[in-house]
Amino acid sequence: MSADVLPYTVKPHPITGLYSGKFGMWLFLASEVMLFGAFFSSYILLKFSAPSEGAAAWPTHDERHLSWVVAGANTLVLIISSVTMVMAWLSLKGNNLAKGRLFLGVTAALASLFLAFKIFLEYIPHWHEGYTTSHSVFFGLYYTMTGLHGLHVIGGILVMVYFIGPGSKLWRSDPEYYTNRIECTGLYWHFVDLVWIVLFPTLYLMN
Amino acid sequence: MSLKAFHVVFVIVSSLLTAGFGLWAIRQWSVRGDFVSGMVGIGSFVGCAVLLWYGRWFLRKLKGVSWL
Amino acid sequence: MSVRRLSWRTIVVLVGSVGSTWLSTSAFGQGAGADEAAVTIDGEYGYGLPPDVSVHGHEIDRLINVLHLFGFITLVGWTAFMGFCLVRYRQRPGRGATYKPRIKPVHIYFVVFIAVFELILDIGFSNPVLATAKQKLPTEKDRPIHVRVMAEQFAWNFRYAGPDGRFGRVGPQHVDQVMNPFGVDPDDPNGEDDIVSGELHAAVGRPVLCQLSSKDVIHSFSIPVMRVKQDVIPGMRIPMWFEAASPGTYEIACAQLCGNNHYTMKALLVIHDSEQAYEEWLASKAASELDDEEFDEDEFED
Amino acid sequence: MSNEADHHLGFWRKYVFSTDHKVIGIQYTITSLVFLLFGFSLLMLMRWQLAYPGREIPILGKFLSESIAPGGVMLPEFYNSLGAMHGTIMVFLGVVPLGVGGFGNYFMPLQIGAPDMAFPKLNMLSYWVYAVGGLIMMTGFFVPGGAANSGWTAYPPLADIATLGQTVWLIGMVFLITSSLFGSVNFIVTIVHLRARGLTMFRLPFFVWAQFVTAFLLLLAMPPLEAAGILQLLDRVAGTSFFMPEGLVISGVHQVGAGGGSPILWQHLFWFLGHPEVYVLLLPAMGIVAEVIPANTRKPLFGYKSIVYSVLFLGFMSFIVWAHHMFLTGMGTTMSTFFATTTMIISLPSVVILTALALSLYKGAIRLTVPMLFALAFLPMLGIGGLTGLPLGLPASDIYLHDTYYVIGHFHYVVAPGIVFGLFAGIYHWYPKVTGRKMNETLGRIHFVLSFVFMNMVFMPMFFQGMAGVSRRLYDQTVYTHGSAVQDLTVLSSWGAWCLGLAQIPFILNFFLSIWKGKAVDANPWQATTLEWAAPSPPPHGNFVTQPVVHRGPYEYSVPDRSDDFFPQHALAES
Repeated sequence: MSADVLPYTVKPHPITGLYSGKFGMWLFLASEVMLFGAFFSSYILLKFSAPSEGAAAWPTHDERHLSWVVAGANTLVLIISSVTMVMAWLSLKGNNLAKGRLFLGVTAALASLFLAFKIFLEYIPHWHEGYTTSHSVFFGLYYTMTGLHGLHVIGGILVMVYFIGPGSKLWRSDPEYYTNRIECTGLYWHFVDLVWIVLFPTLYLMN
Repeated sequence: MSLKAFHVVFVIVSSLLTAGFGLWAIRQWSVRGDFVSGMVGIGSFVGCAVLLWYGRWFLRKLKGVSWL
Repeated sequence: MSVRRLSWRTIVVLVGSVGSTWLSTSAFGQGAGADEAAVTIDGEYGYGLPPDVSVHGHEIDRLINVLHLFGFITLVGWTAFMGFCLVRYRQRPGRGATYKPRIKPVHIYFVVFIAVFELILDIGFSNPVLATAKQKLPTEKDRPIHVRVMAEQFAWNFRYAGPDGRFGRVGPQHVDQVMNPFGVDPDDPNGEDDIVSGELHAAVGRPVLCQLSSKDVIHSFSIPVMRVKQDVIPGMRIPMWFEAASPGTYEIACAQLCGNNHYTMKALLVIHDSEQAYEEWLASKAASELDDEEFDEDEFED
Repeated sequence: MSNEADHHLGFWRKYVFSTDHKVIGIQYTITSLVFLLFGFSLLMLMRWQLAYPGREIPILGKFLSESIAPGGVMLPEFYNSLGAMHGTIMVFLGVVPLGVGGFGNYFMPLQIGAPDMAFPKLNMLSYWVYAVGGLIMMTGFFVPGGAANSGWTAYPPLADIATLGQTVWLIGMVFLITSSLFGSVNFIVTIVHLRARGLTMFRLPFFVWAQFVTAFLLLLAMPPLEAAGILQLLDRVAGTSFFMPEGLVISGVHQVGAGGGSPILWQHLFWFLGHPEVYVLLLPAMGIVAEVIPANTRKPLFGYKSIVYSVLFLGFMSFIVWAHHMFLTGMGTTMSTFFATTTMIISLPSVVILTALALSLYKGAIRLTVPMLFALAFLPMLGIGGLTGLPLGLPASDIYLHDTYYVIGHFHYVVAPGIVFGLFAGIYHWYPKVTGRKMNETLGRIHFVLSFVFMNMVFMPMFFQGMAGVSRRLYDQTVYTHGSAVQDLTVLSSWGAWCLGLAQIPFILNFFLSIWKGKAVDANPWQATTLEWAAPSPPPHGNFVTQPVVHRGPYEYSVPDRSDDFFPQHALAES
């Protein structure tokens, strides 16, 4: 059964007011909330069960040697990328594919910039300074949580590149369907950015 | 909830973050007195203002789009 | 109608199966049997609960018995109702089902009854027992026997404070599997007279207060005859207590999968009939440890 | 309608990488049945060691490699692998994929009158991720050190320091979790969006409700396990110490790693999934039983609405009972009491559902067909499982019974004679819909009677063993005096298990032979009312010849003043 025969792939369902893709994306994001929620809960539990002194003690803000300036810049990059993501969707809604693809491209570029900052200005220098995954529980969690977030960013980039390239063929046959897909991508991307907005103060700022 | 609604939530959370980050950086500056902290703090407050202004613009522009 | 005849036979089998399961128990004799143990374990062991030699264990036994009585009655009532329906309301020609029979709200009473019953059990029975078992640790007034228990793959180690009544400091860096399983700090004077044993000794009339810790993985300290069990978690020190009511030699088991030889992780619990006998054992143990040390020094001199 | 398009699909697209929910459902069913059989074989092997410790395994012993069973006698590490893999395979590769992936995929869209799942490609992906995850898990048997051997609960630090098989297990788990995530999103959207016209939520068959709640449980409970799995994987491969505290001395070697982790954290994350997982196993089977019973008593299900509200309440409550698996981890009495109370509360909706199912028999016209026999057996068996959960849910009696054979008996009564019987009922009930032929009645009855007797013979002795104080997961219980006193029960249980294995032969024969030899039947052989019987057997691509419109509730049997004793949901009222 191909998707075009199924109802509500494009048009919203009268009760939920959502088309199936958007509904599915929200459910997926709910499970993502649980996934990241589990990591944050682990962070809290491990932090409060850590001994107050000794090698296993939780590092204070100064002992972490994380660059909050770079991370702050990265936060700015992600906030801007969310804005461009919405602009891409708006352009498509205004029936302008070229502009939509351009904004999608900008979003993907910003996401890549985020990753580049993360890898070259944070991960690699840190690792060489000896703050590896086995350094402490804090750094283990730091790499795990930011790494998982990074994987989500990579996933987002791949999806965007797909919709700029081969995925955009859908526009010719069904522009509304294509716009809907971009909206779903936008929902995902906003979620990824929100995760970072929570991660940033937790890992970089709070003591 | 459409992308419009989620974007509004996002802008609100972002402006809260920038405001909080600004306060944090200013406090850091008051303790250490370093130039970077102070500048980042001011920049962050400016960012917060920009976000709020942008949010208002966004709401006006998307009056016709559904929240669902 | 072959369907009907077969169904009748099925009912008979249904009812009979529980009985036949029970009957077949006697068809198979004793299994491989226990290996000849060097120590005789006291008490009669069989299909029911093992002997209870503790002061507080009967409370747990009573709770278990009440629950099983309740469960048994419920199950019998339930099965009887089902059996009645299966026989009485089988499909027969000329008689159909009643579309929506008016049933008195017995199921509501049933659910309410269960709720109340469970609440009584939880608050009235379980909580006081739990509080005694886990929270009301014996105080110095009760003159408890203090024991440090260290679990490791696949052995239990017990440590008594010795004549000075103080335990020495421990640290993982001091651990020597044979000579110093606890990792007692050799520089700490409190630890010099600590007595380390592979068996847990105690006396009737004195509560035993154990502090459980583990060297490696999670174990579970279980003494079935005392009705106590407590997980031993690395990185934590968890207190657990019991008081023996009668003397004898019993078994301590590990109840949490802790590796390949989990099943061999057994220790003996020896309950002396008097405090004096216990003190004697303690003294002899202390003397033998001293002997060991002297023997070692002799070796060094050679 | 799309039959022509159907013909254009090649073999691969039609049978292997199909996006048709029915083909995917069959793929899930076959795969999970194979895994169930395999997991059961592992158990039969284990039972030999338990019954006759230290004796050579007959026949098979000669074929096992020297590294796991020298001289045909299995080593403890092999025994532990078998235990861990039996649990994992049965739960994650057998019962859940059968109940949700198999039955849910095939019959949920049919019962709501949908042409397919909402996301057909995602559905296909879900199956293939599951299959790959299963294969990865199987490769564990071939890595050095054997498959995972730290129990299916994989408690660290033991699992952190276990052999390579544990890493393979974790990677497999991540795949399985991802698969169930895709599936659950698909199920929820399908149930909410693709219902036929007139099919309101309170006209849904209970099976669909059960799948709906199950999907929510999978969606929200699986991610914490995924997080836990990732953390444990990193502990094993990246040198972190999330679950390892400071100062461990493993095999006499002082670990000088960072430490600072908490072994309890794993248990919280694991059981946060673990308890909802019980309902993920149970609800599809309960849904099947709720379909089979009205169809064979010829009267409406008793208290449909109260059952539906109960299942919703059950789903919600299952998220706040997890720590009753952890009463002995040294948690405070306040915490214990809280979780004991929630555990008592969660037993109530189950009581409501079971009571309603039993009361459905009252004043019916009961047909003892094979699916009905299995459904009937489900009720008391689940009852035993539930009642024996009570002593385990109260922290005081749990002190004694925790981690004994009593626990094994308890949850196996829920899963094996309970849930598996429910699933068997589903197979016999819906087989005519999938193949257009009925399964053989006589073979089915033989299968039922033997399974029923031997199931009880396997699991009933475990309660007595547990009461005698025998710990679970013991390679040889005769080392303990209280263990050797009840060794004959172990022998009895083992013989029960082997006979239970033999008792599945009639089923396997029946399953395959009936595809060709079974009695050909029309679209509605049981004269049932729900929508799947409105479609032809087997349903074509796109399911329904004409889109059904629903006029009434799901269980309208023996409606007064009608000639037929059933009134299908889609049938127009007689004027």
